[in-house]
Amino acid sequence: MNDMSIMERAVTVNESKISAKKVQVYYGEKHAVKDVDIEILDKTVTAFIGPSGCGKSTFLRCINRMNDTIDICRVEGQITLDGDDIYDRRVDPVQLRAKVGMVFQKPNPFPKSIYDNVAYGPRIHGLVRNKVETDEIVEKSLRGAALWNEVKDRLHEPGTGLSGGQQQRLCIARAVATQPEVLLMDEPCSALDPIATSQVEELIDQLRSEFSVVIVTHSMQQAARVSQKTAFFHLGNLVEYGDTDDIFTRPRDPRTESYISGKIG
Amino acid sequence: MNDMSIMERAVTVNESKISAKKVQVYYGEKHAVKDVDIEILDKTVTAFIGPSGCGKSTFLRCINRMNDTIDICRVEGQITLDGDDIYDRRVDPVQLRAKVGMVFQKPNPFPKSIYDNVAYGPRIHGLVRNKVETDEIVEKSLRGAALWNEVKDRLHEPGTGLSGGQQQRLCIARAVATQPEVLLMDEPCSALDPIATSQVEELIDQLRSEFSVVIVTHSMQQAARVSQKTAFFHLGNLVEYGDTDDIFTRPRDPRTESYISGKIG
Amino acid sequence: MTDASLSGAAAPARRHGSLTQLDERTRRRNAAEKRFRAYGAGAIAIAIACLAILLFTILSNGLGAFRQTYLTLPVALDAQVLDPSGQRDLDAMKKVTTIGYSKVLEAALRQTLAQNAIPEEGLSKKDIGDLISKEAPAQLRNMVLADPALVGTSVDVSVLTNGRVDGFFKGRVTMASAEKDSNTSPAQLQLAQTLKEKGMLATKWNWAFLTNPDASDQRPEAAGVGIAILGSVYMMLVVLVLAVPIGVAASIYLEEFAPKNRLTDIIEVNIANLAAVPSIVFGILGLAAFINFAGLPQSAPIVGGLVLTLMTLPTIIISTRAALKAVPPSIRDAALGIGASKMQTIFHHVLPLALPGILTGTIIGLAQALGETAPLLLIGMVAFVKNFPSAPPEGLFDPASALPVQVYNWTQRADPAFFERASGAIIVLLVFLLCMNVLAIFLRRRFERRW
Amino acid sequence: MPAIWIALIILALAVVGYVLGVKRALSLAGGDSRRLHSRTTYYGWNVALFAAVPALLVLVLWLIAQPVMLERAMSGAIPEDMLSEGANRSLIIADVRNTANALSAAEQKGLLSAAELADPAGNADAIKAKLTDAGIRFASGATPQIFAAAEHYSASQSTGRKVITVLALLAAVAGLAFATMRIHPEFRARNVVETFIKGLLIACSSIAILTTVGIVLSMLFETGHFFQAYPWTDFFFGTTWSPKFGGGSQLGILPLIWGTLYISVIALAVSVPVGLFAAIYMSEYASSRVRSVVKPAIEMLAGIPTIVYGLFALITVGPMLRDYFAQPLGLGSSGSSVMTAGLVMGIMLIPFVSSLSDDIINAVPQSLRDGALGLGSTQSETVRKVVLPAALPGIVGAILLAASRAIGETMIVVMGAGAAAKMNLNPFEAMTTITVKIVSQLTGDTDFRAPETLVAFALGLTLFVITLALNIVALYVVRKYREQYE
Amino acid sequence: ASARDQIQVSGSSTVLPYATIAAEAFSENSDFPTPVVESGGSSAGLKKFCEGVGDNTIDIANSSRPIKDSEREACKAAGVADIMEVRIGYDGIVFASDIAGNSFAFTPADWFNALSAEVVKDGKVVKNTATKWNEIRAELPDQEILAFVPGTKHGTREVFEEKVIAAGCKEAGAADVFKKELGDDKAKEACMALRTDGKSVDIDGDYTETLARIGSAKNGIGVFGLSFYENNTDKLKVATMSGVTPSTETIASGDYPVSRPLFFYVKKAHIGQVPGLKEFAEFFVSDDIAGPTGPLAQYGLVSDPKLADTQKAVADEATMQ
Ligand SMILES: Nc1ncnc2c1ncn2[C@@H]1O[C@H](COP(=O)(O)OP(=O)(O)OP(=O)(O)O)[C@@H](O)[C@H]1O
Ligand SMILES: Nc1ncnc2c1ncn2[C@@H]1O[C@H](COP(=O)(O)OP(=O)(O)OP(=O)(O)O)[C@@H](O)[C@H]1O
Ligand SMILES: [Mg+2]
Ligand SMILES: [Mg+2]
Ligand SMILES: O=P([O-])([O-])[O-]
Repeated sequence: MNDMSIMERAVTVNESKISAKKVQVYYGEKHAVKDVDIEILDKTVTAFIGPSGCGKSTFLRCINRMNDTIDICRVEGQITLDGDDIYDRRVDPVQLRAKVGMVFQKPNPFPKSIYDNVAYGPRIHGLVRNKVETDEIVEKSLRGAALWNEVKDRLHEPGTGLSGGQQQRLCIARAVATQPEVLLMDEPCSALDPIATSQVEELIDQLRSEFSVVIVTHSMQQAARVSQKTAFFHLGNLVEYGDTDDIFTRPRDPRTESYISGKIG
Repeated sequence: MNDMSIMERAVTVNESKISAKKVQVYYGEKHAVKDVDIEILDKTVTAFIGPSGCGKSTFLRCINRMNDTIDICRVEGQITLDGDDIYDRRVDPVQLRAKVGMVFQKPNPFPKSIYDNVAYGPRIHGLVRNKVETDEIVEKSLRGAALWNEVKDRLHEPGTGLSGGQQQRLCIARAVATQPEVLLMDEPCSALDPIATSQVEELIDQLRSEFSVVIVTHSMQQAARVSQKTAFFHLGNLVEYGDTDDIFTRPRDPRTESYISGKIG
Repeated sequence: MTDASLSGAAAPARRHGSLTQLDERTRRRNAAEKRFRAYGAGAIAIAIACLAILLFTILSNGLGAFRQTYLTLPVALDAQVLDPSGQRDLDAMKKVTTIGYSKVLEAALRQTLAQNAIPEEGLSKKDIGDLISKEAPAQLRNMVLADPALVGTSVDVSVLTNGRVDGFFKGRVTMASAEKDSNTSPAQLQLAQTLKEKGMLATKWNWAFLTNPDASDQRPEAAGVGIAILGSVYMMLVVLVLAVPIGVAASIYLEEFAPKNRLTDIIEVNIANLAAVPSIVFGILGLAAFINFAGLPQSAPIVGGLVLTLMTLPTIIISTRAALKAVPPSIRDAALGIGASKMQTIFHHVLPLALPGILTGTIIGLAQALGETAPLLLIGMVAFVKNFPSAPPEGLFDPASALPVQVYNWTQRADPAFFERASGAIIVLLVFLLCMNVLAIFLRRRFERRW
Repeated sequence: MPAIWIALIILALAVVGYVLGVKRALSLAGGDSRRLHSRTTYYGWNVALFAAVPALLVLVLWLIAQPVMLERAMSGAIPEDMLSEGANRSLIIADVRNTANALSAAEQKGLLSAAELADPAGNADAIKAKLTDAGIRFASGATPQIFAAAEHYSASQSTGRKVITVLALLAAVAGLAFATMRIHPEFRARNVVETFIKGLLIACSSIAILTTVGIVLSMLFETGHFFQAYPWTDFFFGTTWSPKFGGGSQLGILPLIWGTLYISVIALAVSVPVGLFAAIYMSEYASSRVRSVVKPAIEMLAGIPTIVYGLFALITVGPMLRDYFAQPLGLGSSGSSVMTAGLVMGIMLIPFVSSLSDDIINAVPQSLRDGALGLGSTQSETVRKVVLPAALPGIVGAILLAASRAIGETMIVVMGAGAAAKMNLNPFEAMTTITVKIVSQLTGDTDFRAPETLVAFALGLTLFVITLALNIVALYVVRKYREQYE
Repeated sequence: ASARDQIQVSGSSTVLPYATIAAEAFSENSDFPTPVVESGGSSAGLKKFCEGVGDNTIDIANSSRPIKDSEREACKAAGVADIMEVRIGYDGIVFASDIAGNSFAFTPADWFNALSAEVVKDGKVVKNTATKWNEIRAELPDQEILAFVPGTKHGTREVFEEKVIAAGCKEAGAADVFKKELGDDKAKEACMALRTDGKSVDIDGDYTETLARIGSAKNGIGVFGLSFYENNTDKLKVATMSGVTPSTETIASGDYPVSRPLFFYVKKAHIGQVPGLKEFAEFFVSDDIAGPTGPLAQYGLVSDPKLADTQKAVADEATMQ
């Protein structure tokens, strides 16, 4: 079943999209991310794996400066996007986030209709000029997130009235609709059934042809299926980063090895 | 790897703990759960599986009447716990919920310290008489939920400052601490890494010796590992219910078959 | 791997009873629950009961103000008295004062009595004239000056009766009280009763209460809340236009943008403290800042509105900030995460969710502003004003009164008839408040949701 | 051109600017709005703001400065001998202004002949007569000099108008051109607009600061006068409050502080539990129908004028407490008491606590309630242990607001608690508050230069400091116990 | 701002009703708009009056007491040099109780003995402990002492203290004892200090409040203005003072001792600038209005026997020296 992804995880070396140097993150006293150096490639799916609480979400949120919203959070080090330091004073975090979209770990739909949830991003970014275009982008995004069939009759009901997995897919649709250059997804399939999961994975694979995708996942199989690069975090450290193939077959670090060998889920 | 659970899914037929008859649930117009008949056995782990949005959470919430809190939600039919109709006018939902505990799909820690989160249930139910007992139960529950090591130094920091997976385990610990007779767990491992998942599964297995556990999961492997009974839901219907072994090896309904054969995750 | 089994818990074991039989502890907790709920219901009952008592008193005292007793009689406009020069020259006719007109009215009433064969027993000429309100001569004079051709003819006019007579028909004045009352006598009331039986005197709906300006202490029957309503409307317009946007804007800045530092803390404490400043102090400020410094006119709704704006701002800011704070961060994250700017996040998502709280603050703030007298005392709005202000915006600079001022003034007046007027004005004020609330309540219900 | 017209033209220019901005941005992006940094409306707003704001500022500045400048100009036109009495200067100027207004009104009505218009000063008497006939009212003191000055005034006024018209419109056009030229696809129009809005927000917040400064300033000066006439030690530590007309007053603040605290505490003891329980009931138990009726009904309590409460206290509650509590308990026979005022004020304050708290409680996420209920809590446990702590900061804010009102209330205290300043523990005794004394000393009959009147300012300032201290404590407490959800 | 065309009046709440009656009649019988009459107390009115001259200051201040020297100085400093003082008449101060209760015939000494903090008993200064009126003087009814007196903000309080309590102090012979015991300065104070044990209740509100208090405490005796009493004769029973029943006549003749003059002050600089100012002042003190049969007297103002002098002074625009 993993053949496809293994096949595609081919030789082409894409250029670096995001590069992090000596990134440290503190929550007050707590040192949550330690000294992380990483190059995230363009047109590539990168998976972040590691035990719960190891700093995956935290690091992910650094990449589009969502950590700015947490008062006690402090980021050090350098992260560049296409060579520009994103923590530079002149950088507009809003523009950054438009380029680097995010799906959060806990689904957080707006208390608006399903339609408005998805249409919001395109509207504020001026990606649509009229109702027809909006309808189109909403449908496309919801289809991409494998939600269209379930909600097409209730587009104008509140997004908060959806089931857990539906909300998760709605958030994916919402993020995809803004057409970011980099998409950060924090456990996007945690509440999805296998079929929905495979549809989302397919979406991720499609996105890869144009964008760069970073996905946090606890499912090693999923990481193996969708990603070309994998980063393994442990206790705030980036322990190992490399081709997904290598990580899962020839881990260099004993911690990586013990983590993936204890693999069950 | 599944040997243990397969072995234990033995012959003993436990008595029925919860029995549902012709349960219908509506959200306003929407018919979310249709005509569900099910017997949930004592000292048994029952898994609910099915595609996202099929009504698993909704049915689960019926069992401890959490649906009462949703204005537009209407429940018909009969559900009994130990022979008592839980929708009887004389039944006190509070006592019901003390017996039938719940872990929600979206982790919802209280904005209190980690310690107080766990101690909350035992305190209101009078399961503890003093600080020592509370400390004990808090530690035990957190250990059971495989969170103790990560939080033992920060018990008095807010539970909302934990990572997604940590919050999920905190909610498990919180539910376990109240020592319910039936524990309903809505995707308790969705945000957990494999190791934490296996620890929680172990916990579930232990609980089974005394209580009845219902777990909603998207991972067919997990269902196979931890449950003795499995119910497959589809579009609001309970399609098939039976021994986990049978469901996964000899599904009777074509829908079940196609769902589990499309299994990926 | 989990190191302890839960089954052997050291804690007291759980009783596994039937669902319908409550165990001791649950029963206790349920009793506590019932008590708690009863406290809540009781609290609401107390609040509603207080409201009911207050409303009942206000209504029973004040409804009378909306009805008034009028006397209709033919008046011969004697040319000799009203236009001695005979030229129908306005300037000459203006020389005849209301005193002259009151004599004409007195004569007309006596004549009417004579025609209807009603005896004047025991009543002096003055006593009879006193049945008619002191407002009537002015009314007649204006009528004549507007149309000098009337002089010499006889016209039917409907005039207000004296406040005591009016009170007699509303039950405020009785024969027994009139006995001791130096301003009326049982004989006068008896005469009024006779006139009523003859159909010349009637108590009817009184629009004038809503449209007339205030009247002096001798004419409770003519006093109305017209200018007070206008003044209050003008002031509320100013408050609404200034306090709500400024208050919400300030809250947004402080809650969402301001760096969390000492300065912000100072501002926060400062605003909370402003709420505790007695309203009269805002009057001191208004006098100093708006009248003496900025040179705005005395007694003007614009100044009143500005002072009330400053006074209401803390209320609106405090409640708006609380409402903004209550919006869960995940909503903000969601919007920021798809590249919405902070401004967009706030205006598109946070503000609509905070709206119910903002509206509550606005309602309470406006209610407070609408009923406030003390600060107006110092900027000259607690005043006797008889000329209507013009339409806004110029009218904002004309002298005007306000509803609470009218209430305050009237409760201080000696004639008990003003007490009824004061209660009537309170009714108007409450209706005013209710109208303002209706919109807010409607909006609040639209935007209220849980997440 | 009147200012309002100029303003309208500027606004029209802003609208034009908006359209231009949008058009230009689109054309530079080749018609594809997606190539722009911001949404097209932001480019429009950007131009509109640049066109309108500076021009309107110029206009407003002129409106403020013009009278001053005109006054200066007029001073030259008014003969020195008329101005010798400096005090009357402003009156003469007002007179000139009135005359000028009357003249222009007359001119518009075509009342005046050409000769009269050419030389109003020479024809002062004739013009006066005509104006009076036409019913145009102006002060009777107008002399030929005044007419001359009025003419000068009109002239400079119209010159000033012309200048400002040109200036303001120039500013608008310049702003428009500048902003339009600045547009290019990478131009961060949204940031510009948002910076502007942020500036506006900051300006709004600073009003609160300005108010405080204004309050302190407007009281500081007179407080200074007071302390020159009355020793501060007696004021702050005196235990007797008895102002006298003929001097020799004792103006100790302590009994007033005591009364203020006593009454406020009783009022809060009534309003906080009732309000809080009402809020809890409304948001947690009542159906939405009940809530939608009860909530606005309770809010009516905040809108009833305090005088009604005062009368209620005076006529109903006071005698009742006296007859059924104070006298049977041997606690005196005063018709007015701290208890009366506190109770009645408590009723008035219920909605402050209940409505604001209700909104805050309602905003606590349902998932928290679910969490607690799912563990088998009763609803009341959920409320007490989970919901209320999460809503604490907002609730404390509501209580503070109620306390603030209690401290600032006059009418209820005057009628309910009386006017006598006493320090007594008995809640059935008459006492009074600082605010009441501020009002009565300010509106009383004592000489306005005497310490008996000036003490009002000192009282106000002291109260300000006291409440400030209380608020700082409250902020600290809230910070300490706050539970942030999510 | 456009020029204002109405007269602005501010000041005493005691003068307010008279001023509004005059203002209303003034506009009814002239082409001038009705003057705006504010109330905020004599002191506040005078303070505004002395703020300066000009369009945004008031023209007339009503006062229930003569302007003080210190206030005139402040006025002068602000440029308000020429002030016309106009006395419109007298305000009688009466004592009245519930209509259904006992009748009272007081002397100032009764009031002193009933309300003073310290009284003289057998030549010694002792704390006042009287509880019933008949303990003060046997002829008075057997009724609890409870008096509602104007609070210290009211000018009426000053009149009450001086013309009733201080006079009573002298009349009762206590003044001499105080002088002997305490010295001149303290004696005056001791004469006027009221007891604070709840027998004497300060009223900071107005007469309606006093009336309401009598309504809820039937044995209370209140201090009222004559006009207020005359409008409420069906609820109140007036007490005599030294045998004289208060009325406009007895007060005008000086037989009834407790009264005070009422004034208004006109800013001379505004005459000729504010339309109708002088006309209003003249109208206010005209015989038709302020005379013994005019509406002001009807309402309870004690007409000034020397009204003609006042009228002349106003016509001449005579200012205070
Ligand atoms: N509060 C609600 N209001 C309206 N519809 C709801 C609500 N909650 C759930 N639904 C709908 O009811 C159906 C069943 O929802 P439910 O949450 O039970 O699904 P689920 O099986 O738990 O799915 P998932 O695996 O995604 O959590 C879905 O179609 C969902 O959209
Ligand atoms: N807001 C916060 N305040 C304080 N500590 C935090 C906060 N958020 C996260 N942490 C801590 O930082 C560490 C890293 O958290 P993070 O959310 O990045 O973990 P994660 O790798 O995403 O875990 P999971 O798989 O469970 O989501 C954890 O120990 C967590 O407790
Ligand atoms: Mg995470
Ligand atoms: Mg679910
Ligand atoms: O208001 P007064 O100054 O007359 O008490």
